[in-house]
Amino acid sequence: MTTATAPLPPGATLVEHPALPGGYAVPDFDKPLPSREGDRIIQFREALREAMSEEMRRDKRIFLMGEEVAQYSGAYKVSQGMLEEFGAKRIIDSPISENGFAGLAVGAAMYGLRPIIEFMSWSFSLVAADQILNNVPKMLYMSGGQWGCPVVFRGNDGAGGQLGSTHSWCVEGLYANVPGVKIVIPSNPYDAKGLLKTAIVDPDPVFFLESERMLGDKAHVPEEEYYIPFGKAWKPRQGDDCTVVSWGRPVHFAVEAADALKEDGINVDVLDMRTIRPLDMDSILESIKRTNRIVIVDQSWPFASIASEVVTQVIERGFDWLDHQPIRVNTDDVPTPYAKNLEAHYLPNKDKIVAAVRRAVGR
Amino acid sequence: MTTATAPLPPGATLVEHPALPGGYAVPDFDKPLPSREGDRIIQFREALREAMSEEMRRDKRIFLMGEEVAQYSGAYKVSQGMLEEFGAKRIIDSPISENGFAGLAVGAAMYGLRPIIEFMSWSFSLVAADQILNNVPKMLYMSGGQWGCPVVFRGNDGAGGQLGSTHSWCVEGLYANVPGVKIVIPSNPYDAKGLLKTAIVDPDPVFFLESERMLGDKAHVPEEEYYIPFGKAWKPRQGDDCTVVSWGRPVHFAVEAADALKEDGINVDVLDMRTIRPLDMDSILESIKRTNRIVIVDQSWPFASIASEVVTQVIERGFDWLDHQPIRVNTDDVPTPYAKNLEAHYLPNKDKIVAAVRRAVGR
Amino acid sequence: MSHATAEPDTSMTQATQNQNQLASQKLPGDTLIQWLRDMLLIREFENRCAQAYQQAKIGGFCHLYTGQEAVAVGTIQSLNHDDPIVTAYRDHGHALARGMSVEACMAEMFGRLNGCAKGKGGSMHMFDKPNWLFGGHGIVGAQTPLGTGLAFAARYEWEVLNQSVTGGEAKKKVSLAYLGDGALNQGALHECMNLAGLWDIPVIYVVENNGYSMGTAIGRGTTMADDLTKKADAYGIRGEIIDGFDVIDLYNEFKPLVDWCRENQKPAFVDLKTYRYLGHSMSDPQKYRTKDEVEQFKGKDSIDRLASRLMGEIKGENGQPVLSEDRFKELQAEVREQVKTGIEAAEAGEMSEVDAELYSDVFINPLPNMSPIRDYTHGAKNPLL
Amino acid sequence: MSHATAEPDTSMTQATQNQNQLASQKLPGDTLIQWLRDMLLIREFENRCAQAYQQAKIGGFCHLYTGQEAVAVGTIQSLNHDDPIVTAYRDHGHALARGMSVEACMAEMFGRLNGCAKGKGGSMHMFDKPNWLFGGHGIVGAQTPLGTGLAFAARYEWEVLNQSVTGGEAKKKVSLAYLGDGALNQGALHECMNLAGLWDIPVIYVVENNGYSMGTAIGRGTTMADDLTKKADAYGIRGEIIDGFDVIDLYNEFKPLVDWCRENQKPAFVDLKTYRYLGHSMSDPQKYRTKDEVEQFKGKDSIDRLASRLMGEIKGENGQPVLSEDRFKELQAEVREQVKTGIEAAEAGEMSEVDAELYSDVFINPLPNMSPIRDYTHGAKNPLL
Ligand SMILES: Cc1ncc(C[n+]2csc(CCOP(=O)(O)OP(=O)(O)O)c2C)c(N)n1
Ligand SMILES: Cc1ncc(C[n+]2csc(CCOP(=O)(O)OP(=O)(O)O)c2C)c(N)n1
Ligand SMILES: [Mg+2]
Ligand SMILES: [Mg+2]
Repeated sequence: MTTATAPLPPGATLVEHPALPGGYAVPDFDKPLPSREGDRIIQFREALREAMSEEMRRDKRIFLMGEEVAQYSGAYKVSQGMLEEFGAKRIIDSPISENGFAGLAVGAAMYGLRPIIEFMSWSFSLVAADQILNNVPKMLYMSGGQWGCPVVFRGNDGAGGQLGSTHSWCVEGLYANVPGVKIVIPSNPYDAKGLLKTAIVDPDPVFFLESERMLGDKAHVPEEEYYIPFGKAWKPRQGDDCTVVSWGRPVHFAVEAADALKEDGINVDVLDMRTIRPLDMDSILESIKRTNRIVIVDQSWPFASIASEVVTQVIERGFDWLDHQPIRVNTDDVPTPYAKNLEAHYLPNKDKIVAAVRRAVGR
Repeated sequence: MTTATAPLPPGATLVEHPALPGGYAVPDFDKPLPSREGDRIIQFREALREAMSEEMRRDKRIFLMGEEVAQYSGAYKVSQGMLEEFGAKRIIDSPISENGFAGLAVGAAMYGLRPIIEFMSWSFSLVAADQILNNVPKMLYMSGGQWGCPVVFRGNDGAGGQLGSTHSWCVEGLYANVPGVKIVIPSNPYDAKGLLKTAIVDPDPVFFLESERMLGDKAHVPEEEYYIPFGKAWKPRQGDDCTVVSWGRPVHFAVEAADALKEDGINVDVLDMRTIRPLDMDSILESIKRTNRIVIVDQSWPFASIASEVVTQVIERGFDWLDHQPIRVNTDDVPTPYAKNLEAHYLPNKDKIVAAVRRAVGR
Repeated sequence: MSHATAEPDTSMTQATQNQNQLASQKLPGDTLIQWLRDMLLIREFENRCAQAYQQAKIGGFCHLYTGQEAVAVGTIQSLNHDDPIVTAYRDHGHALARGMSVEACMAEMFGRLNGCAKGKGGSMHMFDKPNWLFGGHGIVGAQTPLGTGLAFAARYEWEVLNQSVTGGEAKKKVSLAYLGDGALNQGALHECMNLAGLWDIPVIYVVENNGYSMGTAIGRGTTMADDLTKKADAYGIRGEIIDGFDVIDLYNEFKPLVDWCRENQKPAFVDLKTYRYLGHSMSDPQKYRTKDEVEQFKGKDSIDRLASRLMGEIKGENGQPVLSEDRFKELQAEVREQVKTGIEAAEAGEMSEVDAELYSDVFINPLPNMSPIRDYTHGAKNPLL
Repeated sequence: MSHATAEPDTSMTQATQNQNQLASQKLPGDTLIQWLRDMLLIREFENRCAQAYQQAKIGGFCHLYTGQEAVAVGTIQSLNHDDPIVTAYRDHGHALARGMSVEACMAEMFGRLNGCAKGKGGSMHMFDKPNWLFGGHGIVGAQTPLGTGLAFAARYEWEVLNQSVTGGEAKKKVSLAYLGDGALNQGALHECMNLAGLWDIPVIYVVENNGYSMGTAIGRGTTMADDLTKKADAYGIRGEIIDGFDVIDLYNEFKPLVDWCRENQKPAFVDLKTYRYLGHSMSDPQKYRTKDEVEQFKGKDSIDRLASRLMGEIKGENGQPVLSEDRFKELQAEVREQVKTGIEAAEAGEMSEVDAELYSDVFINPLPNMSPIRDYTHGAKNPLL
């Protein structure tokens, strides 16, 4: 059961690596992606399910493990029906032991399987921090290239609705500091499917961050299989007055802001980064060369956040093109409050982005 | 046994807060600090020990708990002799259960005690991440102001000598993102004592990051009691050509660099931040108003690091004073290698700082 | 469901073996009636919670206690008022049993300033300092080290401080750390149970074993589900299995255990059999169990059971049952009224003002330059303090 | 030291009860001599490590295995070569017993490219893919979930894949997860032991119980130290106490257990009594134990014991002891020579080139824009692959 024996994704090529007997599949990323337009409208959660199911049909080494993923069909119904299709040996209900089953996945991945681990919420990954930050990103390095750790960890990240301080983590603000993992944060069903399929076939560990608030979002998702490359931003809006960079759920607020600003003749380039590591600085630099202004929208806390990193890389690589200092829009710098009005103010939103862009363009 | 009944530090005032029956002590920070010059030369580890012992003599609510802190006198001999003075009920050897005893400290602090928790290394705090990142920083907020969490967590942080990937964490790169804790990173014995004493009497949780590589460092530490305020940088070197900002161990490399550059007529302002949260931006801004250039030296990974944050805040608050973009010097963006030559290249050092300053000043 | 068939008798405590000295026999009838009232209060409160949640007056996760009332009431009544307790997110019952007002509890879920946590915590975070409730907590198992620390501190008071932390007299205490059966499999519990066994920390780990962790029947997630005392044996901790469907029997088992832990300053572990009638949280199709099973357990309803005992076998001086039909009806009416007025008071509370509250309660001692966004402040005083 | 007094006999396995079918009796004398040689090799290797460390040729933490040789050799000899194992940071013995060359092991500590991890791991990170050693690991307890995952995957091979992950034939395997006695108190172990018991994962948790966690005697940190099988009972896992001072006795207890776990595809837990002669790591004053205690245990030295049994009671066809005085001396000389030449080869290895190695082995599939500093690369091929 090597990738060689498991059929390759259509058009993919097999790449050898000493750490992976049988090699790994690299999809054909030169092939243009299918249209985002169409009438095959499904939910974000269904897009995730399709991505996992398609890959699991192809490769029996893949299994899904997590709390309530099987009999309960997933706390958020992402894995609905997968137990019936793949059986209890591949869709596995685990006890509430995140550190234990995350570590189990590391061992299983080293042995040669391809685990997908669902954290009911990334907030609960803190009890597994040692496994996912010490073993997962460093195994290849510590073993001098003998073993990688091809596990996809996925689940809800960021504020749900009034879930309070312990259940609203944006772990990317912490975990992105650590070299050795790829971090994906999709904003819509189309991307979610294409990026999760890429994550599953990728031979390196991937942290895949979803949002409870978007699982019900609907959009066209093509019938055909497609893989979206990591590190290539998507541009839902075009404009030459200001660049707005975001990822995950706040992309929607950025788009709302762009549409509102357009009415006042302010044209905004909205970049959905899709992945944080890799971070598509090429697209950001290309954009600010035109706009000379940038606003970064990040739904995690500000201090030493990904927004800080984007500001820093823009300064390092695009200082001379800037007519105004980069502006970041983060959540407020407090534990996530429960009260509806406090939480609403705490999170990034359209108005905050509009105000930031206006500051940047000076009107 | 309220702070009111435990004698206050000399000159301190008692401040009431509903969450702390008996209130808490605020040292007299207006009082000028004693001289750094003198011949009472002791090690960094002794300075830490004196700070803990002085406060423990005053306040019986304080206890020290951690692995090997008692009978073994501390894995790094920081607590040597404390078992003999304070007894086994206050200097407590714990099993290897960081999450357990960190959480125990949270409960004990809520109840009204003042725990000091030693992590043999902050690298091992990852197994306790949930307790120290969910409960510690958020208890006051989640309880609507009913209970704070006055615990000092302290231990070695950063690369020791060839300790490898799992034992060389700079946790500040992750933890600083989380609101609700104060983070202290001393660079020398004098500051270590004065800052640790302030940390122990402070009513909020404090992460106190030491370095195995500095525990043997020697310097004059005054006999008298003194408390160093949080959020006030110290300036070991003065100059108007470039600002170099650092904290903890790399401050020494910054000073070496400054001395080397002086010989070429490049005068550097070296700022030892002492605390990361709070971050003394006032001193940084005052300095760059004169130097118009800044280099940030941070011994953690670059991506979304404290260096990124300093760059960002400098851009947000000092953009117009800059003649060159801020330059950051971090460790290399890889898991910490074991091999001596690789680790040496991985860490910040004098040469990297000299090169960065030269880039900034253009000569 | 395996856990329901376990035999409480196998591990009876002294007290119950010598029937002549049942702890409950010392209690006046009015006390037992008060317990019934507490249980009715919790039941009514949770019913109104469900309504309020449907009306979207409550947000986030909301875990109701319906069915488990006897556990909170019976265990808390076995304590002194100043014995500290801590629990998980299914915490309304503990809050009310400990004496929190309906207003403070409901206002918290309404996200208002008159809530016990000023609306910053929500349903999962009921904190009540005057009543020694150190919180509901949202991370499964994470409250168990806290409960261990509370008992550690209480022991430290009389052993080291020789007075209480607030200057009063120190006494021997016990703490209760409640957890669900699903929390048994978190490393945090393992670590603190070893500490408790090692250092004789007077904490009682109360497993509210309602047989399910969300949709996972205990046997599907937890080894030795049929004899959880094995989990206690691993740390040399006294373990008991107690039936939680009859609050008087529960008390007769639990109270002597509390006294034993207090007296000997030792930890204990209790597998407390109970059952939740409603879904895990407000959104739960409950496909994992049959209606029959739920009905079966409702047949053992702890409120009905206590009411019938008080209206039957349990007699007062006058030889009459201590509780009359009419008094029972009155109680139900009182409780309905109490909850109704409490909710009205909750709704009358103010929403917090963003500028005053968002950045308050982050630090007791806020300092400049803590945040790139703005300074932290002090907000409104907590209504319970 | 409490643990030394524990009675191995209390939990003997089938095999040892029926003396007529001791596993070791099937073994040819040469095999036992090979074991002796392996133990001598580890002993000699660690002595040279200590020297090299003094000479600062080795950096970081270095934990020597001296005294525990019988454990690695006896347990690993009970396995098939393709049974996966994982251990903690005291890992030189396991690496050598599994067949890693002296050069690869020592070169790793010298931080050279010919090291098993290309010098990136160091003493605590001995990885050997061809020999199914999935690493030494530095975080206490963190390797135990990995060992559980290795066994999970091996079971998955024959249950789900119906072939091995590399395309070969699938077979029933067991994995060994070694841990120290101090690791018993980490939550990670609790969580994975429950998983193993719940899902019948064929992993054996081998506690190398040398009585100390750094300076902490087991009884000061771990509850039920006198009967650790209670820790296994908590998860319904078979638990054994095995004496680790005589490698043949150890094998006679351990091999049948391995066979049982393999056959029934079930987990087990072993309290394997052993002792470390040297300090915890290279810097340890050892105030926590007496010289006498150390001498006592040296009196039970597993190498002396095996040597004397092979030169005495254990006879070959010819009725003579299988090992002669002279052959023994030869063995010692051979081993000294092997270590000497291995170290020379290690020292002859190249230091890695910073530009080629610092940013390699971070990703199998490096992508642009992963880091603000520079791109990741592929470096030298691992010498073991
Ligand atoms: C560490 C962690 N993992 C997962 C969750 C999500 N979660 C919340 S409650 C729950 C089930 C807990 O069941 P149990 O402990 O039996 O308590 P009960 O709900 O039955 O009262 C889960 C999985 C969490 N809050 N924390
Ligand atoms: C989580 C964690 N905490 C602390 C340490 C530091 N540490 C390394 S070894 C050790 C003692 C372990 O003793 P034991 O498990 O008995 O193994 P032994 O050294 O006796 O082989 C400690 C505390 C660590 N590496 N990881
Ligand atoms: Mg339950
Ligand atoms: Mg040990």
